Amino acid sequence: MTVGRGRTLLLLALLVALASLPLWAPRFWIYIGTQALIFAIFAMSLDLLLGYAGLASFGHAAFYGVGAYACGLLALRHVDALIPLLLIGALASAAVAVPIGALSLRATGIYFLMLTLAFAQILWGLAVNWTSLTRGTDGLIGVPRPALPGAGALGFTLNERGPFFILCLAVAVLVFLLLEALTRSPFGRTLEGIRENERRMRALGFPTFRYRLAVFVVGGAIAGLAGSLAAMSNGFATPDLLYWTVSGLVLVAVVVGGSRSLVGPVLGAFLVLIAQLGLSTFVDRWELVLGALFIAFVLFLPRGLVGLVRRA
Amino acid sequence: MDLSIRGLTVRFGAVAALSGVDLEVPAGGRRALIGPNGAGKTTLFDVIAGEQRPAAGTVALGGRDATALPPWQRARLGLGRTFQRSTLFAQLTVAENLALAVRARCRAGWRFWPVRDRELEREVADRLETAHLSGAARRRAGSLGHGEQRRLEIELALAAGPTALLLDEPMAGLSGAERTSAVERLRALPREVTLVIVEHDLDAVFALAERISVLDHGVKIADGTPAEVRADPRVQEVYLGTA
Amino acid sequence: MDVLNLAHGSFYMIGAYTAYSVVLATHSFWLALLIAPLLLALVGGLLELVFFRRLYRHGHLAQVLLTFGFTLVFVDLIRSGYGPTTRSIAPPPSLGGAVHFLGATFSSYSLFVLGVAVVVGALLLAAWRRLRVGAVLRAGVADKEMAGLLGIDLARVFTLTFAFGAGLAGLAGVIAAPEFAIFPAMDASVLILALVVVVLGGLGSIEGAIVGAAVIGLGYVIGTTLFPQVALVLIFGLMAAVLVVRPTGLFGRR
Amino acid sequence: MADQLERYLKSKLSDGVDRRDFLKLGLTATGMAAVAACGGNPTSGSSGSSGPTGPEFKVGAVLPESGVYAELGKSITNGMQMYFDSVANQAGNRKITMVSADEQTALASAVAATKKVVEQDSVDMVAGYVSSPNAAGNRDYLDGQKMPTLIANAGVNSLSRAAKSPFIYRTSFSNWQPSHPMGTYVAEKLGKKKIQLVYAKYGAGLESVAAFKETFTAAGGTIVGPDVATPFPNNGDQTPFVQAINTGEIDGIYCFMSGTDAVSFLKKAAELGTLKKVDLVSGSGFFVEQDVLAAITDAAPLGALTGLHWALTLDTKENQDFVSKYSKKFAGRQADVFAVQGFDTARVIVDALNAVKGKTDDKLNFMKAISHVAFQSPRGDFKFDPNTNNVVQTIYIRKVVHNSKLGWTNQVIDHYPGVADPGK
Repeated sequence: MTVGRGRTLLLLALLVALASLPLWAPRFWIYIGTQALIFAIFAMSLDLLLGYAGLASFGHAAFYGVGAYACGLLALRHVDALIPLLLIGALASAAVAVPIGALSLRATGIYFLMLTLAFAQILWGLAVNWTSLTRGTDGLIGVPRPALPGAGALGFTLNERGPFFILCLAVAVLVFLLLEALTRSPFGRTLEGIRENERRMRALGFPTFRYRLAVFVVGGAIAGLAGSLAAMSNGFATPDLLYWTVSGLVLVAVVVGGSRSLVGPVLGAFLVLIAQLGLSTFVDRWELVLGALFIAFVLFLPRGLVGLVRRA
Repeated sequence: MDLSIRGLTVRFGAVAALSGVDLEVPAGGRRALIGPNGAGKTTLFDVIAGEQRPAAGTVALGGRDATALPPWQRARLGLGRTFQRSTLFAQLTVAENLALAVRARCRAGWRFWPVRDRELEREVADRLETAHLSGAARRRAGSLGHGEQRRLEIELALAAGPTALLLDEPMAGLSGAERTSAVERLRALPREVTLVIVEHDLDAVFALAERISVLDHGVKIADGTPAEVRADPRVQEVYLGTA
Repeated sequence: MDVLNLAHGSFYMIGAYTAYSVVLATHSFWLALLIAPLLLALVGGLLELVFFRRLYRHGHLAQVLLTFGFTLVFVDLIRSGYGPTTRSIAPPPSLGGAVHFLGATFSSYSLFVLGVAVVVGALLLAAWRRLRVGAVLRAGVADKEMAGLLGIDLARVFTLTFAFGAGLAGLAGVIAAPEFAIFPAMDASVLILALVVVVLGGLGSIEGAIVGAAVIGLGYVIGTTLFPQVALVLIFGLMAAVLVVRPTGLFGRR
Repeated sequence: MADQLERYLKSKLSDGVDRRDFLKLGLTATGMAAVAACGGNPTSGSSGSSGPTGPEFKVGAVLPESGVYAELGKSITNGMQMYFDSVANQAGNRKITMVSADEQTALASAVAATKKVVEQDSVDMVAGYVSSPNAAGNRDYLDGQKMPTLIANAGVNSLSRAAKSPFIYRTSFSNWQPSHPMGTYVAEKLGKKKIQLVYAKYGAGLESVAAFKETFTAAGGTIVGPDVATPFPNNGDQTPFVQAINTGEIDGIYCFMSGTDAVSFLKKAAELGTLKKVDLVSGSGFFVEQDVLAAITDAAPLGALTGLHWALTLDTKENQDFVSKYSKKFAGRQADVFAVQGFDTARVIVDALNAVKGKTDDKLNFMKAISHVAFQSPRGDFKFDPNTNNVVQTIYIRKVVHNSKLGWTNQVIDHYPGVADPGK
């Protein structure tokens, strides 16, 4: 009970601190904050798979990248409406997740991990080589941000950093609440049951494959939503977004933060992103520092950042 | 629900784990399956439950051919099972373990929103009571003692509301008192539930079973009432050890 | 050993750089071939003793995080030690030329690499099948308690195996050094390829790794000839196809 | 004593002391000068003691410090540092400071680095970008911020064409430039008419071979297919690509590859003896630039002809001066084309700052001053093209030779002056 209340308080404090960011933080930090929020959405979507359904995907960047490309392509074709642009990323990624999931979920453990990696790398190859659609290694650049209906009357647009940050925060909160509900729903409990003991779940009468596929698609869709936001935020979609290092980084974010908690991946995403962008712009030997940080985490905080809170 | 197994053959590489096994259990029947270790009892359960594909033979559940059905569909036809080694949801609470099984019966897994289901909570509470696990409701299943785990194992299978139940050594590792209470629990089941039980504890077998089938080296060597089986010379030879 | 080690590519990279240093200092490729595997075995053994040992219980994700950290550390150390410049070493003089054979041209060094691969593969396979150490490892991975009961000092076996694996990666790095360029990002591409090979072959199976390597190698060459742009993608496609049909790889059990 | 102090000051300045340190030193220097004056031996023209009084001028250097392009980033940084040091890090009465941020490889990192120097460090201008997608991907932001920018490497043609910006000038090259004269040279001067194209398939490779093809076919040459296009970057075996060179039917190859790819390709080609079987090995100069030659040594393609806007051996006073000073300053490191680009980038900044007397608030005026900068660079005549905001420069035809002093290097054998990108 007290843990639950502590968590809610922590979350509210985090939310208030974040929401006020545009009021006091330097512009650059609002940018970093925006990137971190998008990355946090991405990380939460992976935690749904990893933490709740026990699916260690090493190709989650595929859905992030597909979402970014879908949103970018649509925006460059003069679609100027926020909701469709956000949804297209989620829908495109969900559509891609269906066949990938159907094939990958036949395997388990490291084999599943490698299959998802393989499919992500195939999509990466597609992004690099299907130049007529994706413009190859140059990527889609100059992706415009959509107008927000009614915002003009209030005197701001999403092209300003503050409002865009708040948009990302709103989407992140929405995703958080959605996943929070999902994981506590009968569906979420069923997933946990499958994670714990799939054979038993089958014996009880659950079509476990369908459940795993469903959650894989939902996870993919949310990663695609994050991808949509990333395309809008950065103004580009490049093959790098689908590369396996991005899958690795988001996996690291989830583990560093602590999986199976939703809060953990958010904290992990902030830590990893700030460490990566922040360290690389301020410290020369940033890779060394980041690497040492990860090693220290494994050794001293095996349950991630939330492990600290949970123990307290 | 009646079970009708015909000509089941299962091979692991060159070894035949089961060869041409027939098994007929009428609805409401109480059947025990005995035989020495490695006789193929658990393999037979796996085939009936759909975990293992047979090389030949058919499985019919309630008169319906289920040979090609996946495990979860067989479960939905009314087949339940327990496992030789407890396979619980170790990280979940005892109550949540049972809730999963109840939801399986109600097919309530596809609800994406947290809902308070009082009926479900009441049933879970009742079942905890029945299994003498009320005090452990909020503990993780993995942290239970062996006896408690076995009780939960059986209750989990029952909560899914089976009309036919495969019990794989439910008494294994239990103390005398625990055995008695487990037998009581199974005897208290409604008459229409079919029971097939694999068990080494012959007291329990005779207390529960109306008929006994004997497996040895993947072949069914006897089938009949306890008295008939006891009298069967082949059973005495391979099973009771009188060479 | 059931360890997911992303830093294995780093061992390969360090092997190649060691070869570079040794060749620069002594002009002897053969000396490098001796020193680098030993050095890497030492490094691997130390890492196992200090870090991995504590993590077997924590599962693959902790290993991913730990070894991902190591790849970052190693690449930065290499870069600060050698600079980001691309380096290369020449094949030993006796293997510098080309061989004409069946109407095609092969570089002698490539044939040498092939030879080494066959020998190492055969030795490994023999050791795995015939010697006690293979049986011990298989038992250790399958059931740690049982192996412990049999009186096997699993901890020591694991350390030695890890060191041996690292040494082999170092050997691969030395062998690769004259064939490819030496640069600080060389660990990543080889790591992914190695993972693909091992998984395609089936984990915990030396036969699988050998067959997997042959399949991937052939697939890559055929792929490069037919569709040069997407050869790497084809390899992943190949692996995906195999795993979809056989979810535990070609030789995988369970 | 004053001499010693002056030397100390200069060395301190070149190390880039921060302002507080500098003030402290300045004060001490004044005191010392007074003491020296009493001694009756006044030093004259001590540049150290009369530092700039205007506000600091910050240059945001967005260059790769990690990843595959780190080497190029290092050379460019060195070149810039070297020129800034040569003018005691000041121009137009302003002290020049470099603020660096790691471009890395991926666009996302380059964007973050750019925003960091612009917003967090409030730089007065940005210089850098090794990779073309990174330069192109930051173009809209820099243009929108009206941020004076010098591209110090990225060669993507569009930055001199459709995507050019009044705030972005390029001191390096457009991909079109080094390859374009080579087509004419190969077809007309050498009379080689059948050429196969070999390239790493990405922006720079495609744009380079396209420029070659343009002049080559116009001069009557024929491209013999199929092209050998390698993936980029190609970390795998290069054998299949080397063997795809159709040695029987061609007079030669034209190749665009650089860095690690070029190293592994040339090594494999040397082992298999493929390049010995064609009359002409030609390409963009990056294919056999010093970094590549140094890495492959004995596998270097002797006699290969390539076009580039510079050569280590270029026999001009400016270049020889630059090459020897560079090597002295950076512990024996050899100068390369990227260092020259960095050096010239810094010079453009200094000359423009001097021209506006340090007044950079009027950005358009400052950009105008940049556009007027022209000088004798180590690479020869340097000026900007008002149509493209790109450098106009001489392209040298160079031949790979083994030089007793320098080892493997490129000898200039011909040149095309005043090559300007055709953008409008």
